[in-house]
Amino acid sequence: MKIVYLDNNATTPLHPEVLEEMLPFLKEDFGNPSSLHQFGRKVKVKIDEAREKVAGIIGADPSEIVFTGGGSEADNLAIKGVAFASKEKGRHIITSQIEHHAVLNTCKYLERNGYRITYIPVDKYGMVKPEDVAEAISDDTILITIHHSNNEIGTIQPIKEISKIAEERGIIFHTDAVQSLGKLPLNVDDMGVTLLSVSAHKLNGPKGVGACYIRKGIRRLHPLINGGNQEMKRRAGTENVAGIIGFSKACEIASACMEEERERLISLRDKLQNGLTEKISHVRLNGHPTERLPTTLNMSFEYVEGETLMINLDLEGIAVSTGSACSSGSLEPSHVLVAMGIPYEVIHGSLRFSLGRENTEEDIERVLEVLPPIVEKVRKMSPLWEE
Amino acid sequence: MKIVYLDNNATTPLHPEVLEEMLPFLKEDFGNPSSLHQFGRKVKVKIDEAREKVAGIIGADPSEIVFTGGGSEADNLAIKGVAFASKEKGRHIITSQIEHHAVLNTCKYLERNGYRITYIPVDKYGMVKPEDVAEAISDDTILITIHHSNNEIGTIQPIKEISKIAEERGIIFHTDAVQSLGKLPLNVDDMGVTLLSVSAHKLNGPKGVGACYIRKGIRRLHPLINGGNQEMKRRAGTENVAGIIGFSKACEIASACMEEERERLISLRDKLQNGLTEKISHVRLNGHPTERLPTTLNMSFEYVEGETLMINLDLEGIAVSTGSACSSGSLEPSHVLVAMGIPYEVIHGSLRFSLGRENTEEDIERVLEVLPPIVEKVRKMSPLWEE
Amino acid sequence: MREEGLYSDKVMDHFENPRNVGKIEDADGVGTVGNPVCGDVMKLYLKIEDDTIIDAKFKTFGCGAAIATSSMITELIKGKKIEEIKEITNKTVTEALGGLPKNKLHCSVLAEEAVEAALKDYYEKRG
Amino acid sequence: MREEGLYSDKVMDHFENPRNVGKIEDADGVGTVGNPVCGDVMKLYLKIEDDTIIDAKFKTFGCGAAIATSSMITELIKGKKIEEIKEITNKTVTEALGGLPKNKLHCSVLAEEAVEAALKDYYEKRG
Ligand SMILES: Cc1ncc(COP(=O)(O)O)c(C=O)c1O
Ligand SMILES: Cc1ncc(COP(=O)(O)O)c(C=O)c1O
Repeated sequence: MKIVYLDNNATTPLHPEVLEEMLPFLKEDFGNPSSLHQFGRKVKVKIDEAREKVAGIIGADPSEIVFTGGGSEADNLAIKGVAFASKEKGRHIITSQIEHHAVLNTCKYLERNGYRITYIPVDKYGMVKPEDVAEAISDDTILITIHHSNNEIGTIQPIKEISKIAEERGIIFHTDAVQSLGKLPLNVDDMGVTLLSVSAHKLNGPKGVGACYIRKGIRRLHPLINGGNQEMKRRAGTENVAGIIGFSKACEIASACMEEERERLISLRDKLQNGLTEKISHVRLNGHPTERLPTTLNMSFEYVEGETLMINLDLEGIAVSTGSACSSGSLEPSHVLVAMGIPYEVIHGSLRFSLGRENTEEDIERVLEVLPPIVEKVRKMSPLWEE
Repeated sequence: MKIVYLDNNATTPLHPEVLEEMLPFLKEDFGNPSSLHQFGRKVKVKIDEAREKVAGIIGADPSEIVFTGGGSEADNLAIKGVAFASKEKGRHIITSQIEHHAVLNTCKYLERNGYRITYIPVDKYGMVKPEDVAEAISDDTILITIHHSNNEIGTIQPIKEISKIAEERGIIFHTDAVQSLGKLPLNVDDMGVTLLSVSAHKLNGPKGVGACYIRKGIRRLHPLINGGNQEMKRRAGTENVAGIIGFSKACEIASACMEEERERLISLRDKLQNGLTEKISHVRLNGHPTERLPTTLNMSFEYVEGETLMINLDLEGIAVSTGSACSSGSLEPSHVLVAMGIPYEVIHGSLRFSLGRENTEEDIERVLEVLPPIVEKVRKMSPLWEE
Repeated sequence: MREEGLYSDKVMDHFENPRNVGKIEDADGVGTVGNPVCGDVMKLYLKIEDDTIIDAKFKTFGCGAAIATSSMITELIKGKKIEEIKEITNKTVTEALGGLPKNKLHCSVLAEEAVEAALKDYYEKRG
Repeated sequence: MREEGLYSDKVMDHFENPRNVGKIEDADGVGTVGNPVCGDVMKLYLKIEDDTIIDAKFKTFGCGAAIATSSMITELIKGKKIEEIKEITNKTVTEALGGLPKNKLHCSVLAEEAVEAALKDYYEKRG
């Protein structure tokens, strides 16, 4: 049975060239970059090169890149870093209702600890309205954090408009671009962001490494992890050398074939979307019809429940997700789909197909062959379907 | 030229079997452990097994192990976790003057943010006196954090005595055991600790992964990284799967040959110490003569400066360190040696030789052959030597 | 070695090949429990003669555990006396399935409640 | 490709083969600067004839940069007139070495100060 992996928004397979690039650092080049002898210096140079590459893909200066232990850490560094450093200035933060939990739960944590959070609603496509952000600003607003694109539905936010508002009011603006890196062209100056989070394992890089872009000249930002002088004193700890090298290679590869890959993925995604819409009745698209990640298709199959579909697909060797894979063990309806005003029973029937570089036409054809009979079978079992 | 790596306290080469164990997770088994389909489930099981192994080596329950992005993160999680959660109860923390920067700078960070820190001094061997800790306790003491063994001088602290004091007074006790894991037998119950930090790359595991032991039933502890439900909600973020698997394998290997390896390393270390003492005049041991890590030898060569010796050794293919490699770029005299009351000019002439599993008799012989003429040459150049 | 499956083999068997799916047109008792807003919905049809369940069918909207417990309970009650099936609890069903993941235990309650509801309907219809 | 060395090749050359190490017994000017508690110490010996440095030797306790700058400055001043060497600053020395790491720039100041101190001693001795 051919295995079809369509959960690339949860995580992606490591690119073989990325692994190739990492291996020397898991073997002979094992030095600690802080060491002054040859073992350390050799690795230090490579970390500096990696920083340049990662900076390059988002139009940043290398000195503005802080490597972290993942996307969640980058989000926490940005948000808590600003919140803790600015607490005498103000304690109000603006975010959206559909952020990733790494942002949302960090805001909730701060809310329990003396900060005030405004959670901006979204429209039915999962889009934040910039004017809502403008209205929410008050004198004590210290941070606006709105993600670049959504991991569940793929909707891309109007970041430029929001950053303009933030800039006018002199407020720090952070964006979680974890799902966008390597898929969409990103430039920190064009976007006008002060802080930006990314994670390697979403673009065929290794798990457990990410980065936070921190604009030069930012007012104070507290580190999350104090200690040694690594990462310009913004993230202590011996560097995950192989991870950082792998991350930079993943950025390089993604950069090189972004335009081509984007077109290819959009065409596969749309083929899947159109095919499912044709072959199965009562399906709905969740997310924006056009302003959407090339990789992401979230659809609801009414009258049936998503996990049942997911398991049936899994038995056929097709991996997809229901709700957000990142909130493990959680059975609650996705907060993203709830915020979009989708009825609960429709949310329960949602599946996310997320594509990546290894997916082919055949993968899509296989889903289009396998899923319709599954939906039919499960609907026959559903007490809602007959009524 | 044979390369001799004697900087294993800075970092260690990855054990080939550890890499072997990691590779499947850098290739086909790339799933996100939170995913419910087969890719995720396969990896989830392995993470659970890894947690059991790491728990096993310190006598903990798997549910008490939280994987982190390294030793520094584990230290920050333990210390800030307690400090933030207990701030209404008290804001006094006791630590020692010779902690690793991951502890020391975290305490200093808290000190700048409304906490009161007592830095306990050490004796000339770098040993904390338990009675000093007892005396420092006040009504608002919420945490005692004293490391298990020192990375620069190898001195092993009287942890049991200190934990007894902490327990009697009902105070949370954390120990940074980063340098001890895999080298000394550790049991969290014997030691009586509430929290304990470890890091994989110090025992031939990968960089960028560590763990924090958090005793069951501990009063509230704030996570450092909020977000998804991973790690029992104590450390959000997609797991560094390959890193965690590698860490557990490193623990397994270290456990299996600990006693044997300890004896072997002590004999090598003592051979080096005795040889240098015999062949070079005006040398001093820094650290405790017996209560010391099997891996660690820190010596001062009077009238000369350490970096000069280090570079000369490096040119001969021998890697050692001066001061702590973890505080990169820092030129200040080691805070550890300063706290031990060693005169500054003697500190400047200190070298740390730290041994690991790849070192052999020949390595030691090479140092004993190469270093004496280097010291002689550099002393001839020194204006202090002639006087 | 730890279990790698999301559900036990028994659960997966009932999930993949659910027993007694469908509708009984002239059912003597019908029970519908749960609601699609909160999650699972189960509809249970019973055919009863001489205080004995001579047939049972179900339709379920829900996750794997909900479907497997629905299937299992129809198997457990078929051929049994009403008195007997009153003893059947969600624990009985869970055990018969060889256990459920902790976060899925609540699904088995649905099956127990469906039996109660269908019997209530049966008594009401009989007057 | 970035530089992998701790120091430039020029610095390493002067570090490995320092020029003019030693002592001049009948020096006309001797300058000692720095102190071992804070870090580097440099002792510079000058032999001066007709306002010209005809010989220079040094001893230095310090890091690689301190040793290399000591070596380089003796090379730079030898054969020069006193007037000329007054122009020599730590920048001259650093440049002659092809640069120093940023956190080592302070070491080159030591060399400049040693020349000043040795000349001061020379003037004092001459009365
Ligand atoms: C005693 C001690 N604590 C903490 C650390 C920090 O660990 P890591 O480098 O994994 O962050 C180190 C070494 O770097 C150490 O030696
Ligand atoms: C939008 C978004 N932000 C943050 C994260 C967290 O990244 P990581 O898993 O690397 O911690 C993810 C994915 O998990 C994500 O999709």
